[in-house]
Amino acid sequence: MSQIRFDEWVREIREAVGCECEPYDGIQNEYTIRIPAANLRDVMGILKDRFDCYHLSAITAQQHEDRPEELEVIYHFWKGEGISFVMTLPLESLVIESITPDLPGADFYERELAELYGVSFSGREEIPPLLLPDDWNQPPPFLSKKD
Amino acid sequence: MIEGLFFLLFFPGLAFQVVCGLAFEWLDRKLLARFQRRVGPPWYQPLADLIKLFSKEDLLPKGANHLIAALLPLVSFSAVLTAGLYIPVAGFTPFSFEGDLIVILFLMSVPTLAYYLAGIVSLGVYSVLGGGRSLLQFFSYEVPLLIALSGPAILGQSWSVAGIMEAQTVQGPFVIFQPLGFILAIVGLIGKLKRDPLDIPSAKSEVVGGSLTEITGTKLGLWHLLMKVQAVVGIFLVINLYLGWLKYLPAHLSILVFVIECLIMVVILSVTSAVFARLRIDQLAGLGWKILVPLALLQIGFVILMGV
Amino acid sequence: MRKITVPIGPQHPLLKEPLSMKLEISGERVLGGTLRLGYVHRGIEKLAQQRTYVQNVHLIERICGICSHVHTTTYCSAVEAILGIEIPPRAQYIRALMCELERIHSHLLWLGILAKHVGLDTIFMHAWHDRELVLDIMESISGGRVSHAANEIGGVRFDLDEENETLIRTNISKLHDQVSGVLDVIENEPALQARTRGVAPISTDLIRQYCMVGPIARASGLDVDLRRDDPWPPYDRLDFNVITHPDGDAWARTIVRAEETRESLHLCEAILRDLPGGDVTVRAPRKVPAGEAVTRSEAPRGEVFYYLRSDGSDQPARLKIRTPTLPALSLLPEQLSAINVADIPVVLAGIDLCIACADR
Amino acid sequence: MEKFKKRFSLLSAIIQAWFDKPETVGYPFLPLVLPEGFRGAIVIDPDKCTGCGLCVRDCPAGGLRLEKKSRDEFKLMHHPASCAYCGQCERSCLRGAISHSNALVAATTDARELVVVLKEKQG
Repeated sequence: MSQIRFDEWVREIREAVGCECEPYDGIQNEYTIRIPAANLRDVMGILKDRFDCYHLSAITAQQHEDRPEELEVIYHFWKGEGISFVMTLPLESLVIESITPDLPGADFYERELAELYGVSFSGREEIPPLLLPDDWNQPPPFLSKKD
Repeated sequence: MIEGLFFLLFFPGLAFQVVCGLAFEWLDRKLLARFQRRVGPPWYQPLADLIKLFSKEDLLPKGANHLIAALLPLVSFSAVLTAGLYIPVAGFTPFSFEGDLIVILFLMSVPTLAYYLAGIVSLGVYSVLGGGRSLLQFFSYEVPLLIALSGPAILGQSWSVAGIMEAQTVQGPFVIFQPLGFILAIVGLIGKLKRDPLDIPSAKSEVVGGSLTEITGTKLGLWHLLMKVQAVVGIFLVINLYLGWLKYLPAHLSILVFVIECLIMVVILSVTSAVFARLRIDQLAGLGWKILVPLALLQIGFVILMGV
Repeated sequence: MRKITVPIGPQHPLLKEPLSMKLEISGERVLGGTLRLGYVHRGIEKLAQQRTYVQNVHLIERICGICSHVHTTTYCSAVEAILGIEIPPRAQYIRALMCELERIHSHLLWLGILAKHVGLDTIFMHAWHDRELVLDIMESISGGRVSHAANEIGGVRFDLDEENETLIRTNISKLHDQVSGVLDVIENEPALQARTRGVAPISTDLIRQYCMVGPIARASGLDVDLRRDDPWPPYDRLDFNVITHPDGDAWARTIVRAEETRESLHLCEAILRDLPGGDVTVRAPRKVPAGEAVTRSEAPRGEVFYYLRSDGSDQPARLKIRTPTLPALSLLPEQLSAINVADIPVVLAGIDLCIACADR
Repeated sequence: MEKFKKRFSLLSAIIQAWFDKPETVGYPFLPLVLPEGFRGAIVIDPDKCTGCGLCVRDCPAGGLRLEKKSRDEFKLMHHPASCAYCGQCERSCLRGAISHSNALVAATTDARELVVVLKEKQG
């Protein structure tokens, strides 16, 4: 029961946001689009307003072995089928605009990323500790930084 | 003198009541277990629990008043035991005087107030919450209970338990004339004993252990013991007030009937705790003041009309 | 009235797993609260990167003590998707059968916990007694009560023989009677209704905003079920009803889960009826070619999400797990405001918490 | 009438339970019946085991250890305390040498029991 007309979505996102966004055959069982991190909030707005698609399944962050200097962040949405938005962040500036104003449900996923990978989210209030101990003062545990 | 001491320490005093309390707990747990398809504890389990608690370390939070915390269970235990002395067991009445029903009812309320204080002095968050709840609950069940229990007194034209029993040998058991009062007395008793479904002050999933959360060791053992004894005293009281027609019978038969009546009461208490969910405190207050009190007044009105 | 802060957890009789809430309470009223997780964070996502695909099946199984099978199913289908192999139809049906048995067991467990939280221990014992029948089935066909180890990459480990099928059939028909009994009690028990009706309702809008899944979403009128909407075989061939309820309160959640239990019993019978013959495994290579895959399944509590990236070795390069309790927890502070202290257990039970899942 | 009956369904359920046999299993005082396929203690068929180490490679919990000097001299050990009883070794063994019996693994007071030598072969 697919509700995603992928080509049309990609076209509309391109037109409305005016950004680079390239669909690619990356993740199996899932439509995949690569977008610039700066445009996430706009894309999210379009998804919500135009396509009525705002079930966020998860946010994945990972470092590829061949590209250790950047963090890949994937937003997995779902509407009958999965659609993923992939973006890369350089390790020096791990900042994404928060989507919690549009989608409060992203709160825990963002907090998890913030604690385990050290990503900071602009446009939302200070993040209180969720998973790590209150007195945690070491670098984010899941992020491997090679100096 | 020797006889008085025997009454105090053995029958119907301390030893007898403690044994009855432990037996009551065992029966209650066994019944509940069988209702829930379990086997249930062996007969010595309540005693073993008690011994275990008595041998445990006695701790209190920093800043809590040790003296008061230790006095509270002792005072309530003696209040309950004293109340038990005035209640006839199978028609045997060592001490009795006109007005002892009022003394018994007063003494039976002491543990509830002590329970509230125990919560306050032991300083825990849950203790304070549980203590507050016990007081709220007290006001909800105590009034209908007192009104209901005055029914037999009015009908028997006596404020002594023995006197009421005397009246029943002439008029027949009062449960026939006051079934409503009997039910209200049982509801009040459940509230007094903080038993499921009226275990609001000690609801485990809400306030952990209620007032007794921070109480440990011997003190906790005493608290548990006194609640069992309170249950037994309460059961004896209700039986004497509503089913006290034993003087008709020869002595050994009256003991048998009394024991059977007690067992029936235990079954009633167990079944109610098995089939009802715990009420919310606002639901209990509504039940107490909107349903139980009017019903109790109705019963009293009926009793007064009968007396005339 | 004076405000006090009451800690619920990390250790509290209410919680079977550690979770910490600090609630502001005034009298008998809860004003609001904050939430902390992470007490059972075992770093399973990280651990999985240091183990082979085969070993990971057993690691993943231990994420959750209740819905362990659906986790391994989702993980195995992700690996199989990258490998490009399709498991035999018989294996698909057996996987679905285990999923449905697990749903029955999870929902019965939940009904018991709700009853225990409102002080109705009898229903707790009776519901768990019935649940034991499901566990018996699972133990006798897979060898484990909770950790079934039923899945492997490329199929399932065991086949059902005649004897197993008869056992399942008889136990399921027994369950039909007993579950109806328990559900009858629950549906007609005024004390339980008095405690759950109107408690902490969630609107459909809020459900959508917080990306809620599973029975909680369905109890608020959101018609979503991955078994129907995004099915893996054999669910696309099976016919079942998705239960929804418009009210969104604790009572609606009870009814939805109760009805789902019945629906799952029918599904089990249908699966046994349609069970195709043939093999239950195909050979899967130990090394997985480079690739990424996402799989989703409908666990008893809602959507389980797995993202897997392989770099061509025999160990996963990244495994991301999102369990259904996490979104449910994100709505918890919202639900824990403006209720009575006595409603806290009901609210928590309504969520069907699985902290070990949420923390991973 | 039907409604009345349903109203008291819990009462009738507990009365029914009273007459049923209790479900509690009296273990350890009474025997515990485990199904045929229960994954219990690990046993080995020493004739079949060749010490190839496939079970050790796939063990997810590190419950098996192999000290191998040569083809003919090795020692396969099982650590019940680390074992997850998942059955992977049984599955990985190509010769069907290692398997689960349906005996329950009980607690122990003897630390030496925490290492079981499954097979020891000396040259």
